[in-house]
Amino acid sequence: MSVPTRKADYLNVDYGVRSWLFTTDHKRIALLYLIVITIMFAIGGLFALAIRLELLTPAGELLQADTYNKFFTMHGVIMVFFFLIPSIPAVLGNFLVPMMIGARDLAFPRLNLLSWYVLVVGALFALWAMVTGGVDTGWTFYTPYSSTASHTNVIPMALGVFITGFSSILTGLNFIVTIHTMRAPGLTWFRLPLFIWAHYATSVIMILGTPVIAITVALVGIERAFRVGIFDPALGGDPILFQHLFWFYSHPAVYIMILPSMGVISELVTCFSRKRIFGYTFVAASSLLIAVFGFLVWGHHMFVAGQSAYASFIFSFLSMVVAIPSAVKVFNWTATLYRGSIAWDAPMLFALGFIGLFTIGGLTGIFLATLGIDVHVHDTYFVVAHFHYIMVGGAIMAYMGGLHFWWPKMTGRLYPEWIARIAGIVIFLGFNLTFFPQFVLGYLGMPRRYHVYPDEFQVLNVLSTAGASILGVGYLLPLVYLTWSLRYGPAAGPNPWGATGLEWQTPSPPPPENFTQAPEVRDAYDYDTGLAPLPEGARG
Amino acid sequence: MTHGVASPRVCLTIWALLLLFTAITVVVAGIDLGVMNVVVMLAIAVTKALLVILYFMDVRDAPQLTRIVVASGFAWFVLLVAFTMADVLTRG
Amino acid sequence: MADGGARHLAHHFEDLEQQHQAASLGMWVFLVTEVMFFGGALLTYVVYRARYADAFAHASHHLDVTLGTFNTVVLITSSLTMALSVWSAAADRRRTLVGMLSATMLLGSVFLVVKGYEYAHKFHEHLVPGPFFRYPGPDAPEAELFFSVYFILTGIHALHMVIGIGCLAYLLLRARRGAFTAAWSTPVEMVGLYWHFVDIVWIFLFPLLYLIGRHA
Amino acid sequence: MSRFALMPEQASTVAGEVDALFLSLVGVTIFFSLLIAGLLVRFMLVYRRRSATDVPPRLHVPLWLEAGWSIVPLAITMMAFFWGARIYAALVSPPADALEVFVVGRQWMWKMQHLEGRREIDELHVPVGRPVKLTMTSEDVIHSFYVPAFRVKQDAVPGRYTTVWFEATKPGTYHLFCAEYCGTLHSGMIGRVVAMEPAEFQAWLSGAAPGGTRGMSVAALGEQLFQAQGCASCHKAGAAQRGPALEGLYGRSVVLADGRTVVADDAYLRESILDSNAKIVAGYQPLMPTYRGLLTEEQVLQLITYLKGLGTEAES
Ligand code: HEA
Ligand code: HEA
Ligand code: HEC
Ligand code: CUA
Ligand SMILES: [Cu+2]
Repeated sequence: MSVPTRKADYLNVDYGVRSWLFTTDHKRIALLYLIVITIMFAIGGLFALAIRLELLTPAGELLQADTYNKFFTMHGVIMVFFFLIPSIPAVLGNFLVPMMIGARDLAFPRLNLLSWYVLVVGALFALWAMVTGGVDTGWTFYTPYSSTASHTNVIPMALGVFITGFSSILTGLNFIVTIHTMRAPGLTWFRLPLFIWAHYATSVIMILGTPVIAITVALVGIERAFRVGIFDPALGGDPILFQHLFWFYSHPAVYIMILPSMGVISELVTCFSRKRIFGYTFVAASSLLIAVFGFLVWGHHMFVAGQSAYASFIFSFLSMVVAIPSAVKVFNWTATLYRGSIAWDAPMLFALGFIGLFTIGGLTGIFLATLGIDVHVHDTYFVVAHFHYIMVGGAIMAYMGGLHFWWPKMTGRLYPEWIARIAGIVIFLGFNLTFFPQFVLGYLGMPRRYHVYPDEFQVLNVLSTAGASILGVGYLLPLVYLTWSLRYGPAAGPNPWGATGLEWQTPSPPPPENFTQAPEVRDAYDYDTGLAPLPEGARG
Repeated sequence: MTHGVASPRVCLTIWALLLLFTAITVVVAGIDLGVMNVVVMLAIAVTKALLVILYFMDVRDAPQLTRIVVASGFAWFVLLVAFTMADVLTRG
Repeated sequence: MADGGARHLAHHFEDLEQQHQAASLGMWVFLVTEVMFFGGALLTYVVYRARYADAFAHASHHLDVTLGTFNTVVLITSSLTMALSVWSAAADRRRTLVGMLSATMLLGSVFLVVKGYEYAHKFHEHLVPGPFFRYPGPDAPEAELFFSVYFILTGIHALHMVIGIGCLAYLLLRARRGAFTAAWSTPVEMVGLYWHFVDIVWIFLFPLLYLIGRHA
Repeated sequence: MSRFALMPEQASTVAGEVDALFLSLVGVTIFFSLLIAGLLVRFMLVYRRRSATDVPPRLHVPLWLEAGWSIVPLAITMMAFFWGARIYAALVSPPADALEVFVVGRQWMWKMQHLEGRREIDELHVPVGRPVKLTMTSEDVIHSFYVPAFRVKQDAVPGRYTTVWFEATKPGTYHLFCAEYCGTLHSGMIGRVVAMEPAEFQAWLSGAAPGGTRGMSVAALGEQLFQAQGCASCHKAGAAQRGPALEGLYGRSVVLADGRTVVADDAYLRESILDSNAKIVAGYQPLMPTYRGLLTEEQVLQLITYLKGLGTEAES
């Protein structure tokens, strides 16, 4: 190695493929996840580009109808189940949860490794389903289309989703047990970083929700494989029952995707403004409220599905209520900046992008939860725009921010700051150009999952495609310069941002046991005590 | 480490109770009580489940946290059923 | 026992007490996921039962209540022997432990054999849903739904039993070598929790599937 | 219908109110987005880090502030809820005098059947100024009937009936889309809704229909079926009558063998025909064969229309 005097850390303590594939070190497992997830994101992104290219013209010249249908299905399945759901929890959460609470590892290290393998096996099933012909049901697998009508590889794909579900369950279980039983002495609940609260809330959803999607896709698989009727209307079965089961998980799942991002944002905003978070208790409690109330609103995906009007009223009402804790978070983050000492580093730019785009995405969620409006915009591009604002503009933005923020900790290297800022700005602009036109398209009435569309929608679609190509470039940049930094980046030092979290009290990259000496436990955001000074030469 | 493990005597008593309840539920099932059949059957099943949870699974002197975990499991199942039935039973 | 179980302490825990707490909480959380897993399948039962009460009642007549009751007794008894296993381990009675674990496995296997027999019978009667389903009474389609639900619920329950028996076999092997002591018997406790859970599932399935139509 | 626009055309009675609600929420969104973005940018500039040794103050968190920014959004969403719910309540309750049309979706076409007999495919003619109620089902998978200009959408679900209604306000031709993904040609399952002046519509309605069903009303088709399928053999008064008389059935409550009472609506009639043993009328044997698989969805609708007609005849 080029640096022979380097102290033993988790990266150089052992070499060779075996030492990675059989590791039980949560930090190494986090990197294993990072690799898989990046690959899945690239695949999902390539599908997205194909979708956007196809929609450049109204007549659908590029792809066959069937191919298009398979593409958006696989885009959705991969992005949701194999990228976004595992992204922050499995990479950043895995790396940071034990460190932030001053523990040496997660409670069940071997289970942790197992859940990575489970994800890989699930992903392999999905890829197998893809290369042997693909699946065309939409990521929602609605019956009876998925159970009887589709002629594609629904069963392997359902199996992939089923298996991956257990990865998520095991991760959630591990987090819950770790957070309950392994906090360092003196680290009481209300001194925990909000990242931990967010991951705790996420884990609760994973535990209570994921088993239901597992059994649901299993039922579809069984119905298809053995030709038994479960949701089959020909036997008096109820296709809408499938939708209930599906959304019972899949609505809470959107909070699996956003809560960890919110945890990341709380860390970034405090660190780069050197402020205690504004309203700690409110931000912490809102995570739990979102997790619990998030389970009571699933029917808002079914307002025109033939669900009873009575149920629609209840679900609409509760959807409004569940938006409030999110609003509370946004306001508290904003207030945190007030009278801070704000640095414009790249992670902070990503965080600001998150707050803005999440606000728009979330508020358009209110449109959708409003009954009279959803009847019109359901299954149109308005919905597509809504969820990309939250998932791409929000969740991925936070994931990027978190990755940049903890990259020095994970790798021991700094990345080139200026390119990172430019990447952030390119992503922000490309994103808005891609998805803002889709709100207009949706209200004009362009249905989603359409491979050909009426001419009058073309202008907006062209804008959207143009934006997507900028966005694609934006995502390629970090891929390049982060990889570059692994070898050429300057050494980071233990605490390049002057952050207060326990993870910053240990060298970067951390030693295998995380801490060489017991970390000094204090309140999560003690920025106003001068205990975590900015390092020598930090940008002022 | 003593985690209140149920003694053989307690175990046998609970076992006998469980068998008794099984007998009752089979007998009651043969009598027509209208809707009450379902109610009685479920009440008995819940009682039996509670006996198993409290004694065989030693929740009676488990930490508070364990109780919360157990309760939330069942609560969430009830929630799933309740909200779905709110639709199914009110469809026109 | 000489080491008070210390050799079982994993590197990342402070002490055995913390490790045991973690294992126990982990198991309970896992059981919650199991509740929701069965819960999803049970929801199909609830919805269709509410909608096709008569058809379900009639269809349930095709299940054998005697065998069902027998199996219930078997499973409850296996829970008893499981609870006694946990007690034996905690009381350092190795021979009793081995005996009780064997008994639990045996009872579990009896349950599965009886279940298998019932399945075979349904197969002969063409009551397995799918292309070969033949149903003598009215409401054949709804009855088919009943049998779909029946096979799925009892099927995943049986699968859990098989996994449970596998775990018991592993415990048995280790128990014979004296692996479990009063100081450390966490695996026995954990498998015990799992086994009791599977029993509880059956406590609900039995009346819901076998008994609903008895009085009609 | 092919100009570039930012808002869709308004061509139904609800469209205006939906748009008003929508634009109000757009206003809310703009307000909060600008508020948040404005504050963020302002703080970024004003409190930009000047020196590495800045120690920002520790702020007190006033409860009124936390309460305020919870309650204001809650109030706004509650208003959105009630307003939206009001529109929805109207959308799910068709007026009694609505003109009825049957719609059957299948991969990948819409089949419309007017009561007077005209049938159309992927096209629906409706009068302006009169509520139109569609009773819908599907022969295969779920489809969704969507007319953006009317701001209405409803899934057509196999195995049951769903309804949607609207009242067109402007003559014209509007997009009809299938909005629920239904397979290969989902995006080809589109058509037109043609709204006409009432007189024009009447003329169109009585015009020649394509196919062999010229001039024959749905009820008449149903009557034909009622004879052809042998329903009459059991349900017509006489010595051989084994089933209940069906005159005046529609809308009445029926006592079932298990003691329950149900109202004979569309869903009940459908079930009685397709799944005749699901609900047995008190005092009768479960003799009636099930017609599941023997009748198409359209034929079931024809029979039901015929049975409904029997109701009025018996009273007169
Ligand atoms: C991470 C993912 C994510 C998140 C967090 C959300 C959050 C929300 N979603 Fe979204 N949603 C999706 C992902 C997500 N959604 C996806 C993928 C779909 C489509 C699935 C498919 O069909 O394929 C979807 C679809 C969807 C629908 C169904 C639309 C349809 O198909 O017809 C609805 C309807 O109610 C809805 C509502 C909401 C609401 C109310 C929130 C709320 O939680 C948002 C709360 C946030 C805010 C409100 C912003 C912050 C607030 C302020 C700054 C203050 C001001 C606030 C007020 C005045 C209220 N969503
Ligand atoms: C996390 C979730 C996620 C993410 C990140 C994205 C990202 C994107 N999505 Fe996705 N989308 C969904 C979730 C997501 N989507 C879901 C759930 C659906 C619904 C599916 C359904 O209807 O069933 C959907 C549907 C959907 C549609 C609607 C299709 C339709 O209804 O007909 C469209 C159309 O524009 C679209 C576009 C995009 C674009 C342009 C991006 C861009 O942000 C993508 C940008 C990324 C890249 C361009 C990749 C960059 C390249 C690299 C990192 C590496 C390059 C590779 C090599 C070096 C080999 N998406
Ligand atoms: C073999 C005799 C027979 C034939 C043929 C028959 N039915 Fe019936 N029908 C019955 C009997 C008996 C009942 C009452 C028991 C029940 O509810 O199933 C009944 C009940 C009904 C009911 C419910 C009546 C109520 O009062 O609630 C309707 C509607 C009906 N039939 C319509 C039809 C139609 C339409 C057809 C032809 C497609 C048809 N029947 C053919 C015997 C028959
Ligand atoms: Cu029919 Cu989409
Ligand atoms: Cu949702």
